[in-house]
Amino acid sequence: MSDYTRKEIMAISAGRLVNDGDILFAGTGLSMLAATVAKHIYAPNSVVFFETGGIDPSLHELPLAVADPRVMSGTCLNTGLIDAFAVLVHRRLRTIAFLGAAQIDPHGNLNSTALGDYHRPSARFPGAGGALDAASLAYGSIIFMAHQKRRFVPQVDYLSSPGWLSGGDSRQKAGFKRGGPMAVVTDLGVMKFDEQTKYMYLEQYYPGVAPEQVRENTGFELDVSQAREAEPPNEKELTTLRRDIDPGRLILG
Amino acid sequence: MSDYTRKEIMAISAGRLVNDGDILFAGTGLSMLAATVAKHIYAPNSVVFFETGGIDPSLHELPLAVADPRVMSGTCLNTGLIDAFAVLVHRRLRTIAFLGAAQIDPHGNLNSTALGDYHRPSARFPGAGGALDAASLAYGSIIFMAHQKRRFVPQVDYLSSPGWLSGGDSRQKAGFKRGGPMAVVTDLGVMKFDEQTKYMYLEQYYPGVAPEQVRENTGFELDVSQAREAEPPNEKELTTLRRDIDPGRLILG
Amino acid sequence: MEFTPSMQKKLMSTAEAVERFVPDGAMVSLGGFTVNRNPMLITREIIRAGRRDLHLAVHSHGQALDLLIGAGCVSKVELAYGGVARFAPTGIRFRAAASRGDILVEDYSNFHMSLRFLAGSLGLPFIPSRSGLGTDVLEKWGFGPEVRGQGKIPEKKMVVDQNPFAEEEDPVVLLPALEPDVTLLHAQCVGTGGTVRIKGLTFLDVEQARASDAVIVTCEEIVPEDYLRQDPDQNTLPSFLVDAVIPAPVGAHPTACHQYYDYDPTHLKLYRDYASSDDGFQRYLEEWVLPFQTQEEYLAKVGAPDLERIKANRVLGYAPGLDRR
Amino acid sequence: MEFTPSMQKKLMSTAEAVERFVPDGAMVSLGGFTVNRNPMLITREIIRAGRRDLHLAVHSHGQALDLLIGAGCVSKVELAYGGVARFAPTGIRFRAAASRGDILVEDYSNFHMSLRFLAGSLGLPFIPSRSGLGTDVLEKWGFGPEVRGQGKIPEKKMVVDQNPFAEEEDPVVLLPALEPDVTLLHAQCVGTGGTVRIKGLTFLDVEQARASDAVIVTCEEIVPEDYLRQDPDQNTLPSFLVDAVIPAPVGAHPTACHQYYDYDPTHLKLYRDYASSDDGFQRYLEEWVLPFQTQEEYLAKVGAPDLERIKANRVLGYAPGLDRR
Repeated sequence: MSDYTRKEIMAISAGRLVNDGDILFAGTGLSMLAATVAKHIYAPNSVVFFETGGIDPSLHELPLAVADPRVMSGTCLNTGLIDAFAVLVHRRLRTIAFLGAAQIDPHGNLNSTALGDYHRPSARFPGAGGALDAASLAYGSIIFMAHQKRRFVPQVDYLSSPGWLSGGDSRQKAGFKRGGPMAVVTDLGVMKFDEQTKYMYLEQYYPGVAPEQVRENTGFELDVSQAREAEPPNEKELTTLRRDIDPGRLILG
Repeated sequence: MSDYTRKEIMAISAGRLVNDGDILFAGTGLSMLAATVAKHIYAPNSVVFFETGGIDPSLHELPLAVADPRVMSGTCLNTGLIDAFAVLVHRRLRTIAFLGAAQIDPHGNLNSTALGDYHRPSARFPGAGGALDAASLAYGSIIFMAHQKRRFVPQVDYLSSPGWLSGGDSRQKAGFKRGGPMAVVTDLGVMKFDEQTKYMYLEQYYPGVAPEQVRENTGFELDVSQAREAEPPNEKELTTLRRDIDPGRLILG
Repeated sequence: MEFTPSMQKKLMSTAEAVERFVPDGAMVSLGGFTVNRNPMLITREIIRAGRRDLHLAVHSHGQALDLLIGAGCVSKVELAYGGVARFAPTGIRFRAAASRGDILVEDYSNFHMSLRFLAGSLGLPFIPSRSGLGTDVLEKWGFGPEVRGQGKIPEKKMVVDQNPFAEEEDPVVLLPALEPDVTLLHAQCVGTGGTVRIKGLTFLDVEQARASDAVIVTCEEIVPEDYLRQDPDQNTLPSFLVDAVIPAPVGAHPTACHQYYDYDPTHLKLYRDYASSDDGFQRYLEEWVLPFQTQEEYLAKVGAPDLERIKANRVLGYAPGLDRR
Repeated sequence: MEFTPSMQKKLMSTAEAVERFVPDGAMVSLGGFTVNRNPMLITREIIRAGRRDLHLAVHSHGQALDLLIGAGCVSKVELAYGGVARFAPTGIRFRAAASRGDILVEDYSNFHMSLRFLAGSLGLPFIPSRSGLGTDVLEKWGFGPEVRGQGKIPEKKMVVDQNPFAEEEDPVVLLPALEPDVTLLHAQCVGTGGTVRIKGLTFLDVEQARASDAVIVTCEEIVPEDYLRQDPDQNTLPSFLVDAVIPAPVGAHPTACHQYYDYDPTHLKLYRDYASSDDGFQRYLEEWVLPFQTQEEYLAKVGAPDLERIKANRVLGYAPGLDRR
């Protein structure tokens, strides 16, 4: 068993959640690694695309932004935002979005807009971008978070991107036809949502992490009773990630 | 003074109504000749475009359809319908549409859909196509008609494309922000619309046509008292039309 | 040329594509425009397969529309325009079927249909416009209460409502999105990985394809995927939106395919003559549609001189000097 | 190269373009996306000209947005995202101005802004979507009653309404169209007749340009119009939608321009360091914005080694091996 970093196990844990053929809406950073590792190993027929309009780029070099010229190189199609959203929302496609945020609540609702008062925020973040749309309209989403109490909060200061809203069937009642967060992947483990209540629970903790440690770093009640230890990254996953995907450790650090 | 055909004076009369810089939404047939003659002689800065998405084609050969491959050749832009309508409706552009129809009423409303009962028509026409949109949203329109009593009717069987609706300010009240028919060009003369009532009147009759003859061929009351004889086509107009635009007499016959 | 595994799965015969994606009763959208890039090979296969009760949704359509209606495959059409330009300003069999009440016809405009396909392609349930206010297109519904609300036909043809962002009165027309079961397209080329490139005007093909549950593409040529990916700005559809790919040289004949061939005036006039009577149309089917299992057989019937005459100049994109009178 | 008369009229200095088309208080839309094709030359000119009270309408924007806000040119922003990717995940001066209340910020999503520009480009007064139902983007309005209903700011940020074509409950978000006063774009090339060609992703540039009253285009190169018309499928905007054309080699620096140059990590980090304090930002303006009358002077300051380092590989479109850490 090789050593691996938290970033590596995060990317690999998220990548394992992808089914072959899924159409992957990637942001940058870890989400790019997860999408690419999935395509290399588990989902050869999956396609990575970007909200900017780049569809299925060669990714010889890792893009650092969704508008990086590297997302326009070797693609099957260079288009624009309208076209990318047409893919994201398509009812015939299983589009999976990788999202991140500053705050998350127990139902997977995200804040990427502001802390404190919206009009005079104590901290302003970039805004909802395309994450709001992916969270609303994609087939499903996988969320990356740093596992910190101040980020896992009972209620987000600003609800930028809809998760399961207030849980139960509230998402459907709000008017959404599909979608919702499938998992939250953090530096401590993988959270999922109860099928009925849509409340978050711990599904996997990484080797070396105690379930109790996850609870302590979560700002709301988290059920850890169903959790199991995650399968550590295997050689193939690590080699693919390190040698083929991010040899310059641009994102892996 | 050369001899000329009715089709020639129709194309030239319509062409004279164009201002330099107008963006011309052309159909086929006479409207193509009118747009092209205008661009060649009166409006060098005007641009001809087609609802299919072809913008400013070279027109080395005359297209016989708006989807003729000749509308895609030498253009500044080959796009599609959405893009063409974005041009048609643009508030910054003086877009002038050339339209035709099976029936017209005194306020310039057009029928290009059906005669008789809509559900079991005595004659079915192709349908409103893009004419409805041009009549609704362009800066203005110029209509070509064969001047026959059965075509100039008090009320159209089916109102496909809006003219001045019931006259006066009814077009504005219906919700249109601009547009409306500027003139009707027929094989007998040129009709315009009263500024207040928006009712059709005869403005010009061609040399050799009597105003009374126009009235007789119109199925509703037509004021011919303000009419003057049209300026016949001049040498330059005829030469341009015959030599540069339709040398094969594909449309001129 | 080597195909990707997913492209391999998409390559199939016209018969299989029709069998799988165009069942009786399907809502079918046709790519192209009047005399250009009509999906004629698939159209002929649909007729041979004896499909019935199709619901066509098109903007301005010509040859394929007229043939499908004439052959009795169609029960409902929503359209903006049905004609083959000067060869048949109103589609001949379309006109006959509409006048006899053999088909239900619901009229829109080209902008309406464009917006409705656009809405379908973006998952918008409806889309507003000011086009058509005050016209009979709002008032007269071609589909009656007996079919409204069934399958993909909305309860209402369109709705006039107030613009909620205007202070003063500002009526707008709300148009329901279109989400066809299948769109039939003819493209210039498809890559060995399934990427589609259309040259010249794309009409509404992209929006129609994206709005559909399934897409069948016939194409002039299959080309190396690498070639298409050297300039992806020029490509039109990704492979994951395409279900079936069928190589079909001259597959739009007698309509045009930019940079490959012009429309065929001789054939369009021949069609007009045949189609002008019920018997004549039946003869057209027997001579020009029913006998051919393959595109090669059809092209043999068209004949080399005709194909040569309409061949496009590669720079101009059409056949210069073609006798089109 | 010979220019057409209408192109001749569009060719002007940055100063003249800003003077004519970007008055104080204008609603300005910026082309490009975060680190790509930001209209930086025009942005610097707007700052030099001392414009105030601008209202920016953008989707995801980075360097130009941050610079304009930092320089005090902006009073209102509607946006989906304000950041420069990993170089400044939240735009530094944007964050500072928003936190201090120096600017009004109204939040949308990228699909919202895309649809709003699309609606503006098609003359649709509004456009529906299901994106954002149940979120604070619906509930929290950044522009208060003191500015709502004024100029181009609608009375309502958005409206939730029932889909009139659904039988059951089906709420949709209605979004008002955007019709900016001016859009600023940076393109790869413009023809001598004024036709614009953008290579690589077009982002939302086309919809933004079409939705606007005026369009200013800076470009890497002017090329013969004939060249662009040999393959019009690749072109982006017709000349009649463009008001000003300014040749601007490396005009998007420090952001990227596909096939010409990459983004400049060295400069973006330098900017981040300067922008992290008010004084530092002022120094940035004094060193990198205010002194330059021409693009040539600016490029001399950037220096040949930096320009060489970011030069794009013509096939890949970016600078392979560029140190981006």
